[in-house]
Amino acid sequence: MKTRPSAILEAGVIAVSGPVLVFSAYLLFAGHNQPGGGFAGGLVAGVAVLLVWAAGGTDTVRKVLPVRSTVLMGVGLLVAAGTGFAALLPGLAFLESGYAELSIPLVGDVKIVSALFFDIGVYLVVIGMVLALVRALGEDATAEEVPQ
Amino acid sequence: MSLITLAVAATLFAVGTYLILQRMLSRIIIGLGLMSHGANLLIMLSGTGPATPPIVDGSPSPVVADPLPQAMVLTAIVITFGITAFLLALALRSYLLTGSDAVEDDLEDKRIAHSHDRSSMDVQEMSE
Amino acid sequence: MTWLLPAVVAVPVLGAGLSVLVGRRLILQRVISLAAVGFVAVAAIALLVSADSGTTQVAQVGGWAAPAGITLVADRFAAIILTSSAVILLAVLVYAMAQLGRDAVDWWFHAKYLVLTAGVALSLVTGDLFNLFVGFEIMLTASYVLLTVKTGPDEVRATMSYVVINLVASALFLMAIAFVYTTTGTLNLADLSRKMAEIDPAVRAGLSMLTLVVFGIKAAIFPLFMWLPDSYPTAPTPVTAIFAGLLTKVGAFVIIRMQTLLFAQDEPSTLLLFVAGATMVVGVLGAIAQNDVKRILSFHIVSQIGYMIMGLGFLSIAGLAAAILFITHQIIVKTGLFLVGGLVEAEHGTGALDRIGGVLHRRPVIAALFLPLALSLAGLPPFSGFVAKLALIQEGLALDRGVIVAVSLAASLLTLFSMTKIWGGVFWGRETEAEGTAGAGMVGATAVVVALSIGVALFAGPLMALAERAAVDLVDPTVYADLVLGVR
Amino acid sequence: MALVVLIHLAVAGILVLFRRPLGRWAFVVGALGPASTLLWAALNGSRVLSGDPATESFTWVASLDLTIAFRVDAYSLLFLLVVAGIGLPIFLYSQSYFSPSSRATNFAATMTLFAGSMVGLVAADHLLALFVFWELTTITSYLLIGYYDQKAEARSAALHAALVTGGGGLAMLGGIVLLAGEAGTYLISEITANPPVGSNVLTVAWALILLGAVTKSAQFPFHAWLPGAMAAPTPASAFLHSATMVKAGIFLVGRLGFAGVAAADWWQPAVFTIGFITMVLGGWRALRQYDLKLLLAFGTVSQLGFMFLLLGSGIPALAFGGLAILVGHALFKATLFLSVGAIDHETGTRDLRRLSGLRRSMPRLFWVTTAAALSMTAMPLTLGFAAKEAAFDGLLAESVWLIAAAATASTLTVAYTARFMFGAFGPAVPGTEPATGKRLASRSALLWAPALLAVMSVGIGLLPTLVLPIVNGAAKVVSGVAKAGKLVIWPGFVPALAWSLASLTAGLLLAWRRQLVDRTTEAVGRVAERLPSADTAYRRSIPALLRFADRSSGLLQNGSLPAYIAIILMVAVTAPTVAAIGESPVLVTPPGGSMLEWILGALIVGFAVALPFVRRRFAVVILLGGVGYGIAALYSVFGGPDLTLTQLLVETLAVALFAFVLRHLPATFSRPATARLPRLAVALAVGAFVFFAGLVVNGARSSETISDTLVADSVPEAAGSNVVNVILVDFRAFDTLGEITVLVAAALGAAGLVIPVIRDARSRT
Repeated sequence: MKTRPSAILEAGVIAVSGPVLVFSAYLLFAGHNQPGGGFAGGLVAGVAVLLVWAAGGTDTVRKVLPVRSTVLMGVGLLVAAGTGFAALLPGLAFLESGYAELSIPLVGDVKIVSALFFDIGVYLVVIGMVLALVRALGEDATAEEVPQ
Repeated sequence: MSLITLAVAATLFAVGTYLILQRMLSRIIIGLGLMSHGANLLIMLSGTGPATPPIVDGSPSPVVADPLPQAMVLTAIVITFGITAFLLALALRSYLLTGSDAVEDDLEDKRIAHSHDRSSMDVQEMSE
Repeated sequence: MTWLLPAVVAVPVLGAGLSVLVGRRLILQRVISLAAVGFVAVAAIALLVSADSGTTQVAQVGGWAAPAGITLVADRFAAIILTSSAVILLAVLVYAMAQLGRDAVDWWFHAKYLVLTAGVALSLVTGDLFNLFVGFEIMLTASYVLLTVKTGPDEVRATMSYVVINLVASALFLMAIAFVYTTTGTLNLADLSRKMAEIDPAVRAGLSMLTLVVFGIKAAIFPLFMWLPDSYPTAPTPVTAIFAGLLTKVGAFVIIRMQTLLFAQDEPSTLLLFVAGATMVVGVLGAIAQNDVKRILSFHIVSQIGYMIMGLGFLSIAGLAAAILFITHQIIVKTGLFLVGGLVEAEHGTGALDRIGGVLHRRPVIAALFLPLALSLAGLPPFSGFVAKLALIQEGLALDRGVIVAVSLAASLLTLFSMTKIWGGVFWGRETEAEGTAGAGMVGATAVVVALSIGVALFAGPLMALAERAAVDLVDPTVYADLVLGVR
Repeated sequence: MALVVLIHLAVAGILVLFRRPLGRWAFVVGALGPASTLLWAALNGSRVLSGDPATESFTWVASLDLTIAFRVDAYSLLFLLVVAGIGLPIFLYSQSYFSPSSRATNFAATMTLFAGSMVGLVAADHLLALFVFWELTTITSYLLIGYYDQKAEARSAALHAALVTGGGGLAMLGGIVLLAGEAGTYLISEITANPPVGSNVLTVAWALILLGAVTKSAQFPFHAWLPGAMAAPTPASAFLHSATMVKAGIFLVGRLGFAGVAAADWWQPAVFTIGFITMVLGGWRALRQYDLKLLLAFGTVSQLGFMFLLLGSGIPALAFGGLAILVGHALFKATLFLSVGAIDHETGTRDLRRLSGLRRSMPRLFWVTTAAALSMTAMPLTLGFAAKEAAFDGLLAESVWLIAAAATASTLTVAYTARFMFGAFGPAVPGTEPATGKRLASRSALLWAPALLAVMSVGIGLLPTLVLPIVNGAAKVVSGVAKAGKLVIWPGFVPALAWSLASLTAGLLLAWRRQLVDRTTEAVGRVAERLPSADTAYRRSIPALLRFADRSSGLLQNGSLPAYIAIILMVAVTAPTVAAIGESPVLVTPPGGSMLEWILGALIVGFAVALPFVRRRFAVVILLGGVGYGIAALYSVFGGPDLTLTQLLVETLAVALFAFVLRHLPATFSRPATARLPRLAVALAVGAFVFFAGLVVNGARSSETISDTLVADSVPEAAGSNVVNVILVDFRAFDTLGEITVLVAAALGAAGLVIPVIRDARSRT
């Protein structure tokens, strides 16, 4: 039998995984101009999932991220493909991007690029995939080790 | 392109091949991983330009590393990761089913290859 | 209408996303799949009509003009194959719903099937080398996961070798892309077509061979085919049927595209003709050696690929037209045969010839579905395979390539022999007890495929004319290049 | 004409679709097919005979010159009449022969389909159309021979016939296309009017066409399938394998023989040799049979040889005689087959050793059979006699050898006819249990259908003018000579008659001393069995083919994944190398690389090369991770921060997943079972290929790339500074869309593989 990691470790890891997730979101949004992007962001989030798993196994992962991996992947695909179709509405080519400059108080002028939505789709799919893989492969697959 | 990186790519292909040419799926997966690393390096080497990251500020004709091979490699890395994960699951499945992750020979092929005396019924049927 | 091009890929992707989201609501999943694949079929026909009326659709995805962005092209060749593929995808989907519906073992079957659809569509319409890699990966990943819809030891073993072989091929594909990009600095096929002519002939010759090997693995040509008969037969019928009908043909499609667009030459290629002949003979001999319906049919996939390569090997308008007609005919007939094999399996629980018999008397309708398809496969008149083979023979003899013609005729005879092996083993003989009944949905979907095959035979005239117009575009690579890049 | 063919098709379709309600009348419905042919002939016959052929043409595939063209001239008309005239009584006969069942209905539908194909075949004016119908008759014949499909011998006989005639047909297709290439047309009427000459290709073309005719008409050395085809129900044997389908080859050589003779000087000797051997061999083998049907079948082989010789000769008088014999043969052979069918139907046996007393119990059948048998032996006052006289007349004019050969065959014919009659209607052989039949009702078609044919046989013999115009017209169409021969009830004392009478006498002598003949044939047969024959050749060829298929596919298809991959990789390495070396490639050595690259490279190579030597799984994982991180670092040297980041993250996740899986597997790898040296050789070849190919490719490096545009457009057009990311989400976002689709599919697949196992495990505990 494996020994369960201590609750303190579990709490600690979950606490750490918060900032990691924030970092992953940063990578997503910064990606257009700096290294990063949907993939890197999603993968960082995936590493966070891995950390949570290390602390408490798949059950803890399910507790901390109570969302189906398939929902993340499905929404991700819809957002990414949907962005492509959305460009058709104003008569642009499929997946053609546009950008708008907004001035947001306190932040200043911000360029919103429609491709960002596409990247969000990518981000969601990558998280969903890692979550699905960790849940599937991270489970103890041999019967006698399954916690009751 | 530099000679050493090309040599690294070639070595990765060679070692990858060596690992693939046997039966344990877990080793084959490692071999495939090495091979795709090698292929990615080749793509990387296909680009031109110096080693400055392709992050630009809109100034005319900046001198940066070719970004296209990088994008291709990135795509390839992620795709390979997804499929590797699937293969790992397959290896696990195989192990849970058969107690081994070896890729066994196809039984029907073996049977036909070694059927020097084919089931006599079959021959009779055809040549009656 | 240009939006249809990305849509034939994106709509199935969208459908896959939706299908995953709706979870275990089977009815919804079915509606989504039917709508998405149905859309692809309709769009494919629209693209074909458009291409044939002289306005070939060329889409620059993201609005980035070629060669910077990704270009999608539905010329006649691509549109013909896309149309036949989409129609078959639809028919098999119906069959699959009838067969797998009762005990849905795999909740994600529909999503996987839609991904496969997207991959096939992308591989056919893309005009970009790296995007082609992505298209192939989509198609192949879907095929990997579809092979494991059932997950017994046999399926797992078969999937392992299938995945490993294809990953080796993918690594080689990436290597080829790296080399192509190094020497030409571009990925756009039209652009490549212009630049390839200017590069070092040694590199060009090497790349031509490397791509032939890469896609030859997918198309299962000699001597790269051995993986196919070991992996296809284990999957559930609809999966095997769609693999048999489409995947290798997409490989053959790309071989034709590459050899005509990137590595064009005027003379018949003795190398290709040798490969064609060897593929036919080895495939059909393999089929003769088998004793199971699906395994026999699997070897015939290999054998029939030889005929497509034969048409390509002539590198002439008539040869390419014959190859195009042949691919269309094969997509339909091969799928149909596997569906019939599935009907037999559904009733008897096996496809082993020595354990079945008398199906002709117990279920004449299955026999009636099998017969035209089998004769068509053997190339006997008046069925669809005959017209395609006649075109090949005429062109071969016109070009004084008697050897390959003789080989192709001999292979036809052996094909007939192995079809009689199935007929004699399954449909004739002492009646065996059935374990189940193939439902009306399965039989109906198969009947539609058979009707399509007969339709191809009946309308072989107009189809051949269409294939010839497509081949005219193929032999002159500047047509494609000018379409995408504008007239230089 | 097309309408007639379509009627056949429609009738067959209706029979299949309405199997139940039509079952009782299946053959009567099927008879509508031949009836429609006869109706057509009645309406158009006189016009056709007056030299105005009926033509129709339907283009199927224009660019392949594939046209279904019909042209019914007198020659076609003669065959049409044979097909439908024999077919109609046989259909009605079948109605009594079979008891209604769905199988019998299938049989009726297939027979109708066959009749339609045969009509199309003889009416076709386009060689490809002829081929289409030719192969349709092969297919329908296959299905009909295999009717008693529970019997292995029926199945294998069907296969034998299909392979031989189908293979001959495919060879013929090659010949047709070659011939059309030389002639510039597929139209038979144009080819025969203006035969192409003077090209070597023609030799091949005509040889292949002759091969098709030889196989279809069961000529030596391909005759063995025909006796086997007797496994079919007797109506099919009578219709296909004596009266019609086997005459397709005769039809073809008759049509094209004159063109063949014009083009190839070997044609005539070949036809004579094949015809002669077939004729004698068939007659001889008939003398040894005990099964009445087999006896008739070998008799058919013999007669086909005669007709082949005559019609293929390209000599007008012989063609005339051949056509007369063809009509006579169709009538008497169909009658005899139907009689055998009736005997078989009533007594349950066809073994001439067991039949006895039938002359008394089936008197009317006896007389019907006798009439036909007399015609077969060419007794004066029969059609057989008139026809044979015409043929002998022509042969005598050609060469004494030919008529001697024909007379030999005629002698054998008389002998086996006698064997047939004595066997069927004479006393049983002592020591065997005799089988006796019962009297047939006169309204049974089993009796009146053969009787009808026998009456026609006798009637035409007495009044040859009934068929003379058709035979004359047909002979004129193919030979161009009007009145090439005579068809008369008594020729007067001409030299040919002497040959006829001599062979008849010799034959009767053999019949009188048939016990002696039996003993002789037995003895010779025992010796002959050890000699190679067409039958044993076929019997041996199939197992040999199967064994060869096993061996050859076992060689490549050995089921071993490593072997497959090794072959693939070696081809992938060799083919481009050979191709490139042919064009003399240039190797350009690039600069060695920076110090950092060397260090990282050494690290990566070190980890990688260590991998095969390490057996502990977790050590392997660590090494693999080392390779991945090393490559991530190398990417950063190349100016790819995005790549470095992604590679690091992916490597981390991959290593974790590896660890997930490996914890379930044994801690160490087992030693690989495959041999090490070949693996090493392939590995080195692949490595060397990558290295040298890289050098060659580098030497041909392009100076400009499409990236130049991308870098320039990134900020102004796509509003992003990180060009790699802009490529991923904008310039080439379509790649990325595909990529995430791959990820979803892979994740679904992986979860689908593992989760059911876990669920199982959970439910068990």
